[in-house]
Amino acid sequence: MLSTLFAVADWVSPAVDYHAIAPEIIVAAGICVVLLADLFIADRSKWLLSTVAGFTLLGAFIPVLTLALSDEGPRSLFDGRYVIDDFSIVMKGLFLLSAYVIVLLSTTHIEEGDYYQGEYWVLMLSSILGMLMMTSSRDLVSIFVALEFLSIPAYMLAAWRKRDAKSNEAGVKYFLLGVFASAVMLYGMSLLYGVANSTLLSGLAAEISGELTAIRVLAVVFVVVGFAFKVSAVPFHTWAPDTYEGAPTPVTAFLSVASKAAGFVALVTVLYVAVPGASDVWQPLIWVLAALTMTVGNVMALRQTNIVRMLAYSSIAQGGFILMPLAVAAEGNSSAAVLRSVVTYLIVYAATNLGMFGIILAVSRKTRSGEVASFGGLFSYAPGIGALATIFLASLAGIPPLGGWIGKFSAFQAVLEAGTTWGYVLAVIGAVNSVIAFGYYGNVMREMWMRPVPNGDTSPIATPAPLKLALGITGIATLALGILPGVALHFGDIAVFTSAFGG
Amino acid sequence: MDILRDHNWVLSVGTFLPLAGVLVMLFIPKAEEQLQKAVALITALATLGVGVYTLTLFNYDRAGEMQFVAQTNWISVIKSTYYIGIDGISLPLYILSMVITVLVMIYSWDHIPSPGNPKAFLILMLVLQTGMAGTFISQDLILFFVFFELVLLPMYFMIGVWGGENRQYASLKFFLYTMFGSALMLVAFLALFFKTGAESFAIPYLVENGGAIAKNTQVWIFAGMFIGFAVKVPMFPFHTWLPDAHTQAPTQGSVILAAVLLKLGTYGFIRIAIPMLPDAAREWAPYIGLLAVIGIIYGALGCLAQTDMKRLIAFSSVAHMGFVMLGISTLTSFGMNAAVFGMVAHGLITGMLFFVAGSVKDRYHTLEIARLGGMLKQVPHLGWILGFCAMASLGLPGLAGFWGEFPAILSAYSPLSGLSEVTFRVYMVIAAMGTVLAAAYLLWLFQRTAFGEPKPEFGGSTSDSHGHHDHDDAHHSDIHDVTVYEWVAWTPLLVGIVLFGVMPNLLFKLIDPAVAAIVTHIGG
Amino acid sequence: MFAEASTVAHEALSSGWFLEHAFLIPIIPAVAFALIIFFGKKLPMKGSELGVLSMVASLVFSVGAALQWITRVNGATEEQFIDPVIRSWTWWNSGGFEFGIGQHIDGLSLTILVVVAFISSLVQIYSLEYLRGDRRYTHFFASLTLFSAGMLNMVVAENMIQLILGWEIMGLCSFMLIGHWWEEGANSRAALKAFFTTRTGDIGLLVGTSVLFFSANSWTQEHLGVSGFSIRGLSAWALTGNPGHAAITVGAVALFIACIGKSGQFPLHTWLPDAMAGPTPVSSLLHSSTMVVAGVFLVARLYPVFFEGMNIFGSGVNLITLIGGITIVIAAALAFVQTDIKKVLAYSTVSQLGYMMMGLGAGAWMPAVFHIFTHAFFKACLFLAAGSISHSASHHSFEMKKDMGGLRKFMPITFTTWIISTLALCGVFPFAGFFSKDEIIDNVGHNGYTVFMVVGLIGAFMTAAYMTRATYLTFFGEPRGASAGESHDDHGDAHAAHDTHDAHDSHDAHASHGPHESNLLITVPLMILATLALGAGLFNATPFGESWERMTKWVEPRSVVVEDMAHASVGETRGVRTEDTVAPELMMSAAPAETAAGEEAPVGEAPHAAEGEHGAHAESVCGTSTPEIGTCYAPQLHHAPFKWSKAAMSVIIVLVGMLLSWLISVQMYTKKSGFFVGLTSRNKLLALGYGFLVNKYYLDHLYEKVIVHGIAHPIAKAAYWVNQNILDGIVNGAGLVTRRVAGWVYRNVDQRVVDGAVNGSGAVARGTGNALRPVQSGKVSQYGALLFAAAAVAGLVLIIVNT
Amino acid sequence: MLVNQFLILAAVLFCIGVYGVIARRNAVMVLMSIELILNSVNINFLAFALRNGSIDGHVFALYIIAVAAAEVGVGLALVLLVYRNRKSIALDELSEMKG
Repeated sequence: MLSTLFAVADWVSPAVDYHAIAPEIIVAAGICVVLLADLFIADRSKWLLSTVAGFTLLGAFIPVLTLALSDEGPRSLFDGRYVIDDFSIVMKGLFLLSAYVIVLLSTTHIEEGDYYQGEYWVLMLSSILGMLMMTSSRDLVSIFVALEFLSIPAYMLAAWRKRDAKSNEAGVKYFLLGVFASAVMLYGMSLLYGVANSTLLSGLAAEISGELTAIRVLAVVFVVVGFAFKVSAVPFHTWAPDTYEGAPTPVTAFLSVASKAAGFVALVTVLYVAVPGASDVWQPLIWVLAALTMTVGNVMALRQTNIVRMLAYSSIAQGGFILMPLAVAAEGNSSAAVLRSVVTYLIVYAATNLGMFGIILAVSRKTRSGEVASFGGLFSYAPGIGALATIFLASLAGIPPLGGWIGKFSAFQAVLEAGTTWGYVLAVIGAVNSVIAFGYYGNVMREMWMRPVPNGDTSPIATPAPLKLALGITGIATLALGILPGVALHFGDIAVFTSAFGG
Repeated sequence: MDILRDHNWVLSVGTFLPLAGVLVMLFIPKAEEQLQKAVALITALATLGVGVYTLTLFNYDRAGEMQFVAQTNWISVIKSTYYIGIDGISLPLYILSMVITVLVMIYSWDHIPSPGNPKAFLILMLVLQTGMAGTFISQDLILFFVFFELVLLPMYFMIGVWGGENRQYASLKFFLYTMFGSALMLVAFLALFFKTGAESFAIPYLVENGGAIAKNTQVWIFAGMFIGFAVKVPMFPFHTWLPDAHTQAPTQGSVILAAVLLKLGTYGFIRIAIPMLPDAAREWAPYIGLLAVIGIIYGALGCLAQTDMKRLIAFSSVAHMGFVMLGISTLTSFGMNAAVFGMVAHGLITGMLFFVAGSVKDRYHTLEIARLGGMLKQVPHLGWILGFCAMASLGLPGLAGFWGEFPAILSAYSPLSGLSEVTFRVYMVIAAMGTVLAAAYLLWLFQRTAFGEPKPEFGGSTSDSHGHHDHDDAHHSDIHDVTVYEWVAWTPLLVGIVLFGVMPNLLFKLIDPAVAAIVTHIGG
Repeated sequence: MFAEASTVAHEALSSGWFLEHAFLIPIIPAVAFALIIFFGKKLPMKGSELGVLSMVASLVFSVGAALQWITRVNGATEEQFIDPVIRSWTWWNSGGFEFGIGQHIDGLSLTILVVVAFISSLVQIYSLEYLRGDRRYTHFFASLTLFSAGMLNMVVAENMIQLILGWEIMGLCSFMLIGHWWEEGANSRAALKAFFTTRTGDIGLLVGTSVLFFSANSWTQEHLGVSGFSIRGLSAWALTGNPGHAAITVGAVALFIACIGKSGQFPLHTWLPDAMAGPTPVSSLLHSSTMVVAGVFLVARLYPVFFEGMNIFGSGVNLITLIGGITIVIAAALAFVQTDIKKVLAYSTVSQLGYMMMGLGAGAWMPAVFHIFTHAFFKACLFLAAGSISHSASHHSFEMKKDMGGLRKFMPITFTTWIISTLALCGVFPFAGFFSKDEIIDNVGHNGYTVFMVVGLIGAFMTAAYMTRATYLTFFGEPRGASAGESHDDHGDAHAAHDTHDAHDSHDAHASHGPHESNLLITVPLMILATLALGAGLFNATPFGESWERMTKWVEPRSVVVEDMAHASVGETRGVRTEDTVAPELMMSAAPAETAAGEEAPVGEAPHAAEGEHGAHAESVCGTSTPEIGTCYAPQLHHAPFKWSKAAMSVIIVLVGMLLSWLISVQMYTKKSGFFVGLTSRNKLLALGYGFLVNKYYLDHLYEKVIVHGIAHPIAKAAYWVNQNILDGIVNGAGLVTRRVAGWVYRNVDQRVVDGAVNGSGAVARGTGNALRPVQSGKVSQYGALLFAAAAVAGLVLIIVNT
Repeated sequence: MLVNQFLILAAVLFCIGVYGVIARRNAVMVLMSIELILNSVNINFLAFALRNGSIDGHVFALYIIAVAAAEVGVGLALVLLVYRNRKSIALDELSEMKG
């Protein structure tokens, strides 16, 4: 006990590479600016805040670029607890850009809603900050903190529409289950720490391997469960549909893309860096999760009439596809391909799904309804949006030459590269699911192309500029990633951990 | 410079030119319908022009080798390249797809199906053209897959938006079927890729090294490809999407579907599945043959049971593709030649039949065989064209259909050594019976629709037509003989049917060396 | 040694331009067809002139070729094999197989060529008048021309593919021509039936061709350098003795099935009478003299294949003779009960085709071919005469009982020609039919097919009888119905069809002045044909000694066959003509042949010795290596020596048949009406005569009732019933059943099972969705429970698994 | 030392907490149960830190306590929100969205 006190006594602050954490710093600064500005500027000019938020994110993107271009190799801070390597850089870029698109999606929505804007942007940015930290965390503690940092604002965002019962419900469910899940995860972490006597992931990797005692198994399972909740893998998905439906649409977009991605980042980090040795535990677990997630997500989505809820299930199913390769991550030399496919899929999925939410926002501005039926005859009076929507849906369904297919392709490729029987079985399950998926995506297309306009109102849709911009970005990205899949795959390829068994 | 790599730009241009047209059309307002049509038609013609130029450049003495080969990086991460080339098998189909598109465009000039919107319709058609052409020239599995899938959405919308009463069901069914097939196909492709050492997706490479895979593995991989292609062909029992799709699709859709899309499947068998997995092919051949002959008889029976003209023609496709698959299943170059010829012939003939069906629908507003009749009296040219196509389709010697059908039967007598001769000879006899059934349903169709007196409801020359006179006028107005656009659109097909019937060597000269090159990999 | 012998025997065979360019013969009408289709309507005579001209042209070509062939034959030595004039070009090749197209011209093909071109020309000329004003005049001539093109192409065909080509085109044209008046459901149905029935037979053609091709190809390529499709190759291969007996038998049987269909042999003959729905010229061309002999031609063409495959000299019965025999009798019996004159002729055609088949089956090759030749003339003549009657006398009705009778006064030319042709058909001495039919019967018996000789005689008897009946009904007695100028409202389909489509002016013209002779366009062809019906027999008049047997000399392929002296005697008794002439070389080559025979002759093939040796010799020389030019392309045939006794017997039988039939007919048809006349006009005046008439009538009545109705009719009627209800029922039923089955399969298998499975899977997916609904209850606590339960279960399972 | 007893205590607390989360219908009680779990985790960390003789456990525990405070803050805010809108904090009634 005394020794620890002495240890405290001669404590010197570690050298900090500010370039490395510049993105986080910029976002943090942005948070403060928005927070303060919100106090002083008048209500009619609150729109400035969204601009500030947007520029904050773009600003944070600059150091990401410089980091990417600097040939200094991976930068490790706080004796390896916080690492900026290629993986984290790529993911940071992804988070910042998708966050920027989400800001574009939110702007008009938030301005027109009668809620406080300042807080919205603050919470949004905080959550982003958490994600940025998540990409670099290589220590149980920092992972935990980052996770909570990105979650707690999200809880509040989900309940954003204070007077809307649905929104409350969404928030409460998300919160309670989220906290419960992270509690379970923490218990697992405590066990990990107990057996490995370290919170440093690389330190764990050294210990957690070889023969597996019950306690280690339990620890790994609980940790994985915690992240499985974040990525809403079946059977830990139950919160997702309700929350997505209840939360404001931009927030849903945020949750379904950014926060899910963050969950995967954490999961991948832990699996690759911390517990590669326990693959006998987590590979079967993830195999089951992936199969369940794809299947349940699809069949549930088939019978949804609310498009947001349908997309919720669809994003669950997509999560299953992202999980799929992880089920064979430790087989042979497939780990690199698996990591690549996860990152690739996340990139493609972010572009496509955000685009689809943009469509929903645009359409609901006119129809004021979240029902699939409200898309009836869309193509006849808004061909532009109809065509874009078709592109996004087709991409989600994984039809070449649209972005989605390369995601699915690389997932299949990674699974098959392992060459195990279970891998093939999972691939076939995935193939069948990709067909089922078209059932509901095609249903929306059918509404848009082949069904009459519900109430005969064929007035064109007025799309505000930010929304147009968002749709433009996502649409082009979706097409480009599909026709030149090399791009996404390239980022997937370079995004590797340092000092992990995949790297 | 290497003759095989000279002018290797023509293929890329011929494939992607339609997309340029699409871009132009995107900026033309929806209202300018004539302009839209003009641009689309010009694009199609230009594409065909490139195709014809390709024909002139093609070196027919080396039809067995890939020509105009172009290879550049595409997805280097997964070792897939943009690798295209064309040989004696691809060339006819490649050109066929271009011709059909042009003809369909011409036909569309005054036959835009409801609910109109030629802009979207023609754009989809051009995209479709790119997909079809691309599939036939890709020399890289991933590229092939992308083009193979590219045709799905346009066709889905073509059926679903411009189709008949039951179009939504039909289109979704078509889509899910094909997607199911191609999903498993993709898995099979990847498995093949890894089993050959994850070196390359290039088809020639895989053809070289696929044979080394252990037999059991091959059989499984083949299974995946089989489903993918068999759905597209379609083979029994994966055929049920076809009648619905054909029946509901607009005329143009049916024509393209029958003329080209069905060929993607058989082409896949010849180009990919069989040469890459020879052992598996030998294992599967008897079963493929079995399904093929079942398809022949079954399709014919299906036809006999139909009351709807278009649906009947659709089922006849099942039977005809059965002959093609029978030829393929023999794994002999003789059989495969027959198969490829059959593909082209079926494309011309059945495409033409669908054109006729569409025009009948325009005039009589029904395809109920029972309600039609006496077409030879009311619309003699149309009637005779129908008769001509029926004759061609039932395999009358001297017309294109025969050279796909008879050699296929012939080839079944002596399959590749190692395959059970008895089995295949039984197939041969069954297939021969199929030809009789073909005669049965086609002539039955012809007799019921073209012979006899026109029905009173369509102003037939019977007295009781006064009963519903207004009804008559409603129909009278539309019932006219073949129009100029139709003549222009049809003549090439009719000429082709006769030409290839009289001079089959025009095609066989092309196909033979290419097929021979493939068969060498099966040890045939 | 044999080789040198034969080379010695060869001079260079003369050839000529027509022979070399015989392949043009089918091309001419084919081109004409295209021209008619595209420009016919614009031409002064609506395209018919093109048709006629093209046919005449091909006739000229054929005759020219024939003449040059004759010179070729005359230029050759007695026993030299006359090499056919074969030319072949590659048409297409695939998978290493080459498919040629070309010509194979020899006596047989030239015979048929001349006949076809000749008959076609006449029929087309005849049609100019007969179909004047028809609304599809042009189409008619187009189809007619294309048909001839198909037939000619089949005849000149160098290989099976080309032959099939012609064969199928004929089928198509028969469809179009029979269904020419397709406004009538009955006609188009008949057309369909004809096409299906023949097409069903064609399965055999496809299968047979394939079998033979793959069995023969390697051998023919090696020894003759031709593909396994080429007729020459197949013939040579068949005689080698190498072919596995199974292959060649299967091939022969399969091909013969096709012939059954095409040549209307039992049991596929039912389409032929129905096909009479077509215009009369069509019947006369397709269904008497050309198309239906296609089957017979095929057998004759590939004779070696059938010879070996059916083991013709090896037994007393084989499939061909059997079918042929049955057909003769059945068809003849059916002809008895027809009232439609064309149907009588149709059935008679069937039965005559039976003769040809039987002849070929029994090895009487030459007589059979000769019968094709003669039969074409008189049968065409008969049909055209019938047409002339309906055209000018009976107002387009073919009902003998209702609308004819006593026409001999009105149309002398038609009558005369009819009588001549009838006598020819019955085979009365000087007429053409005698020389061919009698030869067939004679040789059939001679080759050991005794039973079938008897069948042939019975057939001859019946033929005579029904022809007499028909003649009587048509030309004798009093005019009835239409011929009597009655106004007639109900007629057969044919009539209705005519009414709607023939030129009405001409039609009414006849109506005004009753029956009369037809005009020249019709009578001239009749007279020409009648002349030939009278004289054609002289081309091969066996009875008058060898010098008269021109056909035999010109047409029959001579296979130089090795005979030994020991066998010569046998040959003597069996009347082998060739032996004395061939003797010199034979002596040289006898020994090796014998040894060879010892080794190679399969024993099982030859039931009785002499034939066995024949077979053995054929094999011993051929097949072992490349066959010498001029040998081994035809089996060795031999001829029955002509015996007046036999001939007389058959002629007597025929005459008896005629006489009986005549009496019966008189009693049945005329006296009855005479009685009625007497009853009405002179009832009170001649009581005695009246009573006598009455008694007479009773006698007649008795006679008719007992004999005719008691014996003849029941049998014939029964046969007819069986025919209509069973055979025809099967043929028609087949179609119906297929459609039923099709319907069932479609409804139950396709829509329920296969499609059901597909749609079902969709339902399953949705169902699962519903089943999972409770999971998504919306209750936080349950979500929590699920979350933790899942985690715990996972933990436990993995612990158990891993530790 | 008493490490194992601590661990057992923590496990017991964990189970009680889980039971509370699942069984309780009152939002506040559920919050409390979650706190219970978090505290069991803290005990774990401390116990292990004791056994391993390293400081990380304590640090982690401190973080957890801090974060837990924040969570409770947010949680109570949300519960208040719900209460304001529906005058009840029974979680079972909070099932408007389902299926």
